[in-house]
Amino acid sequence: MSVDLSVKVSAIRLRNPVLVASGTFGYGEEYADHIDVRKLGGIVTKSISLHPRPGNPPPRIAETPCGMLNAIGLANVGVHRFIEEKLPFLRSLDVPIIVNIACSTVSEYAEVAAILSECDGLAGIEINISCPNVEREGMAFGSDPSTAHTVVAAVRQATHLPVIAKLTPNVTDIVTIAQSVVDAGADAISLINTLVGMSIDINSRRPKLANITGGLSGPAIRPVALALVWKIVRLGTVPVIGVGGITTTEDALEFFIAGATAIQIGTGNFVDPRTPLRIIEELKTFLEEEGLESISELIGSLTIEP
Amino acid sequence: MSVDLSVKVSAIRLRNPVLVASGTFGYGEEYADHIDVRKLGGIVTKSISLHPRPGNPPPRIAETPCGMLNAIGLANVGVHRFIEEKLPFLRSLDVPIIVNIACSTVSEYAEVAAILSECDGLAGIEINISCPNVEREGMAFGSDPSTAHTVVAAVRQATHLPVIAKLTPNVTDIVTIAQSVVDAGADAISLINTLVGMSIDINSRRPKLANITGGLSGPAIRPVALALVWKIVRLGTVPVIGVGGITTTEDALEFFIAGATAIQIGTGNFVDPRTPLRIIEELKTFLEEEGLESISELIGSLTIEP
Amino acid sequence: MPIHTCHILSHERLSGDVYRLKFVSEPICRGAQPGQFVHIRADVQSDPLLPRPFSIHDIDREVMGVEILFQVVGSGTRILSSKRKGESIEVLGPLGRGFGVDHERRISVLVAGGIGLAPFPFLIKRLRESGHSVFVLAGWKTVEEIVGLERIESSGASVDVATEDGRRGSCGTVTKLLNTRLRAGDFGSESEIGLYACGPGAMLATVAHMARQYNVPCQVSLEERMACGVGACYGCAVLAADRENACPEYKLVCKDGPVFDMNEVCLK
Amino acid sequence: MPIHTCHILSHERLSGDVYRLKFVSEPICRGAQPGQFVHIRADVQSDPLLPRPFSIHDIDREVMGVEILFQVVGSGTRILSSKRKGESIEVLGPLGRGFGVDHERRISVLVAGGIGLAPFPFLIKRLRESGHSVFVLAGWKTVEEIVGLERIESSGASVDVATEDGRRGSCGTVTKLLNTRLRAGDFGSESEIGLYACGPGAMLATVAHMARQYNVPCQVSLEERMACGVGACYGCAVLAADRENACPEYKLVCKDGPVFDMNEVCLK
Ligand SMILES: Cc1cc2nc3c(=O)[nH]c(=O)nc-3n(C[C@H](O)[C@H](O)[C@H](O)COP(=O)(O)OP(=O)(O)OC[C@H]3O[C@@H](n4cnc5c(N)ncnc54)[C@H](O)[C@@H]3O)c2cc1C
Ligand SMILES: Cc1cc2nc3c(=O)[nH]c(=O)nc-3n(C[C@H](O)[C@H](O)[C@H](O)COP(=O)(O)OP(=O)(O)OC[C@H]3O[C@@H](n4cnc5c(N)ncnc54)[C@H](O)[C@@H]3O)c2cc1C
Ligand SMILES: Cc1cc2nc3c(=O)[nH]c(=O)nc-3n(C[C@H](O)[C@H](O)[C@H](O)COP(=O)(O)O)c2cc1C
Ligand SMILES: Cc1cc2nc3c(=O)[nH]c(=O)nc-3n(C[C@H](O)[C@H](O)[C@H](O)COP(=O)(O)O)c2cc1C
Ligand code: FES
Ligand code: FES
Repeated sequence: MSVDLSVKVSAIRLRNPVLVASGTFGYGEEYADHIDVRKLGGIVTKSISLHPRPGNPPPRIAETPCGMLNAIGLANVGVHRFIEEKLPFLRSLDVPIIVNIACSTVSEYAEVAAILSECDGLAGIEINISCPNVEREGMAFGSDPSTAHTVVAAVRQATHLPVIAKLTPNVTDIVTIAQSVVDAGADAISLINTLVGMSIDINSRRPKLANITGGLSGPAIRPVALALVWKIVRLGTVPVIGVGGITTTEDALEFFIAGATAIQIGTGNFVDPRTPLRIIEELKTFLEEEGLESISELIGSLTIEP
Repeated sequence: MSVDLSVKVSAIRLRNPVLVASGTFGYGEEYADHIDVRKLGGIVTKSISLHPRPGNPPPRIAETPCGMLNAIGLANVGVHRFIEEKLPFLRSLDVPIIVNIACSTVSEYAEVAAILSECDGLAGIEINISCPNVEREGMAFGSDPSTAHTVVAAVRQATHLPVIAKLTPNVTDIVTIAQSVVDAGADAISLINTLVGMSIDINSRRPKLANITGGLSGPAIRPVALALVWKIVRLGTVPVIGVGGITTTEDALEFFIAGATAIQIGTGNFVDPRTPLRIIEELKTFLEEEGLESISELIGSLTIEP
Repeated sequence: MPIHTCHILSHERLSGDVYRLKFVSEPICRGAQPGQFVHIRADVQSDPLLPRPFSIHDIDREVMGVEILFQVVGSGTRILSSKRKGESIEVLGPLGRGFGVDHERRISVLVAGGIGLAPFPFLIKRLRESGHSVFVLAGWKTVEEIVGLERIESSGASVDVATEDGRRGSCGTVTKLLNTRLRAGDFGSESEIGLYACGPGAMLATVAHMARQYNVPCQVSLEERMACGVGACYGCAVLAADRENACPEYKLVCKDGPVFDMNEVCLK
Repeated sequence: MPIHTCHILSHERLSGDVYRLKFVSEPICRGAQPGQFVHIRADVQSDPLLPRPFSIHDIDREVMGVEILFQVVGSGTRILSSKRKGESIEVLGPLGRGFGVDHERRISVLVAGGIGLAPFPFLIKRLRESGHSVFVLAGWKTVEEIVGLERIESSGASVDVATEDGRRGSCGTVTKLLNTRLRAGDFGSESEIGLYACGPGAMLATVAHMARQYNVPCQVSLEERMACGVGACYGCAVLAADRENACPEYKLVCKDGPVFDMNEVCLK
């Protein structure tokens, strides 16, 4: 008998717990020539907003030690073109599709969620609450428990789909934020989004990103992601999806052992597009070798007493 | 004529702007057999508390991608043994000595500062406000503007020495914290202390650190440090000392260009104890090649318009 | 094409910091178009983390070999330069949109600035197969930097060199040389000419400017920092043409390019 | 001693995952004591970031060579294993406190578990120079893992092997072998014996237990994760003896050790 990799993230059933992270896998089609995307546990789309967004001027990316900075600026086709142009392909894959949404006002979040609710074949909505709130001096929605609550509650009201709140690590107290999004009706929490970072070209004495600062991702941030995932898992409220710096099966195992129900691969796709599929295969081998029948036996198996 | 590397961090005059960071250079003597410590711009001591502290159980360190986690637990000899056993050697070096202090109550901070003020030959006090506040559920002093203000004000009152407030990056809004420590009388700000991180041994399914979480340092965190330094520099209040992931001269230059008046090398000492001295030498070469006469011409020379 | 592990057939240093590396890849050999690129990780190390993009320099069907010509500029290219024959690299590709062979214009003029010469041997082969006459204008700052020219010279293209130090070929930039040649009508009738350019951004902008002046079409190969290489991350954006004052619109170098018609993008 | 760049004189794979590497360092050759260690960075790469500690295996004054014997267990040792003769490594050392040669006890019994054999060739030399008779008991799990024994055998020490699979020497652990030999009085008078042990923590605890039983002194070489290697970071702490129930006190493996008297530290 083969091992069971399936998990349930609230109402979302996944054949395996390895998803690809928002913004790193486009709309699924971009990698379709390169790997068998049908084998993924799920696809989280690039953040979608109400209207199309061109994104930031280049340069948009810079490499840093064991990581990268990006300031894409949430470039996306907007929810209407997404549904017309991108969703049919995604739906054809028979893989759970989670649409990530990112907006600049609360009502836009609700509107996009409502529009998506009309579509067939979506597994859930992931709310990127790390975006700047234009109504509050550009402060990220996710950096304050009450604005985070407002956004999640508005989306929750607008849709019957499972709602995942994606948290930003750039906060003093992630526990309060997590509690407030759960209170607002989030079915699951994913974390972490990128850390704020910066890099300077010493020859031109200019920032390496046109946007000056950007989001740090990749293996460099994995310890930060793991610490926050573990903190939220311990609340024992909703399932947690771990994201941040996962490029190998060992990395993925750290998150499962810490208690993540599923994981997302972001920058790891750029490093090697085979990363998620390789992790899926190697997870099976690991479980077999450990004599475990299902991934759920591994999830949360961290021993912390000496 | 040779280039001028000297800087003034508030009232602290440094022959060169390259210091070694607290907790990574012991009490100076440990590296004295390995490099010429007299050439350093300054030495920041291991955090000193009122009473000796044994520190945390091992394992205390773990390596992560381009970084490391530590949970030393502020092991130190206490202020009295520091003055008797460690200070004489440090004083003999003719290098600016900055004593870093870390306590668990506000009154302890003030007491340690007062005791140190009685000593000759100190250049300043750096306040590690990342420590858990035992009077407030172990929340770090530095994660809240008002407790940060209280600690810095107490130290400010207790000493005539220049006071540097060392900020933690694990906060939502570092600007408010910076403003409050400046209001409380800090003469300069150093940042960043470590990020909270975690790592798990997948074979034993235990945290790699006995303390479960630890502080992430090294090149991995450099983009985060640089972004925060730049943010605080732009406030234009007090001089800023940049710390975080600096291991090469290029790294150091990023911080100077962003506006840091001085830098500290932490984990870079472990990677190669020659790091700070090499950076001092190479800074001279760089300035010469750029046709600059002093480091101050470089500091804050970032161009941000397109 | 999935990313695959490729065996290194040969690796030579051609000059101070320029190397030519040949690896085996049947799928790339069969599927590649001139102007496309490959995304290479020299190792499975995690610093540097991301693959690095390189134009396909040439292909050798006999041994299913793919060549790149590259210059060491940072840690990724330094590590790549240390790889030896017999070792392997991780390669994703062929990627992007290559040069289109303009069958209406059978006089092809290729303009290269420095390492911008990299994609031309493969392109020349294809152009010659299609019966084009091919002129290559290649420019370098100093004579010492000249590299990779024999391959071009032996390809049946006629080659003209410009150096800014004037120690070989015409003195000055390659765009100055192009201007001279176009003005003199050295290549033949303007209505027959198609321009193909690869090199630094400023050079491409100048070439495009001349192309407009002489009313000849021009394809340019662009570079931008890349992460995914496949159009998924939106990292490698360049401003679309005529968008500077309107709401900006971007093209992706990895997917919409790296080769663009000069009128598609904003060059500067 | 400052960190210095050292040329690799030789590098051989002795078995599946164990290598012996020899590099030139006059200062280490002249200054080192048996049981001290060197802190090595295989490269100037930043992943892995930190140097890795290795016991000094042997020194060769004729060529000013220093040897380490190491097992590949992770990325640091893997990268070290890929270094070739003629390349160089960065070395900080000699570091720490080595074995003390006990001149009152001239029968030295060295107990090694697996790769714990590493520091013994150098120690045997020193003990033999001081006129000691040296017995080495070395244990491995399986016969396939046995490595580095010829060096010991040719050093003038008498060698006894234990394997847990029983396919060479006595069957069982090396501590069982030690117990048998001590009980039989094979080494000579207990008042003449000094024990020196290096290997896994559990083995060291058992050896120390026996040493107490037979009332012989025992030095143990410990391992702990290290950052600085010089006592500056407080990273490599081990619990001091008899402190388990009192306020804990720690020793630093890099500065107070790696060799400790069994009574200084808490072994388990
Ligand atoms: C489509 C495409 C095709 C290319 N073809 C070739 C080729 O055939 N031969 C060749 O030598 N180089 C080519 N390049 C450039 C090559 O990818 C970069 O030189 C390489 O990525 C640098 O990596 P590094 O780690 O050595 O340098 P880094 O340390 O990353 O950077 C060093 C310097 O190089 C510049 N740089 C780095 N990456 C890029 C990039 N993607 N685009 C532009 N500038 C960059 C940076 O501004 C920096 O100043 C191509 C780039 C692209 C986008
Ligand atoms: C004083 C001292 C002397 C040593 N002498 C030798 C020697 O002569 N030969 C030899 O082969 N090894 C020796 N070691 C152990 C050696 O330092 C580690 O095997 C090495 O650092 C592992 O690095 P890595 O990157 O390959 O493994 P990593 O990927 O860092 O770790 C792989 C595994 O090895 C274990 N490990 C890593 N570092 C240490 C360490 N410092 N102490 C204990 N366990 C560790 C970890 O628990 C982990 O499970 C010594 C260690 C110390 C402290
Ligand atoms: C190029 C890039 C674009 C991203 N875009 C988005 C996005 O649109 N929405 C979002 O929620 N997260 C976005 N992210 C964040 C990732 O989904 C992920 O949370 C983060 O990168 C950490 O994971 P990683 O280290 O595996 O990349 C982006 C990350 C990268 C690198
Ligand atoms: C092992 C270790 C111990 C540290 N101890 C202290 C300390 O006692 N007090 C303090 O303020 N910072 C301490 N730090 C933080 C450093 O001073 C520095 O702020 C941080 O490591 C970031 O710089 P780096 O990346 O250059 O190491 C310690 C860091 C490390 C790695
Ligand atoms: S590199 Fe990712 S979109 Fe072009
Ligand atoms: S390794 Fe730093 S104190 Fe021992």
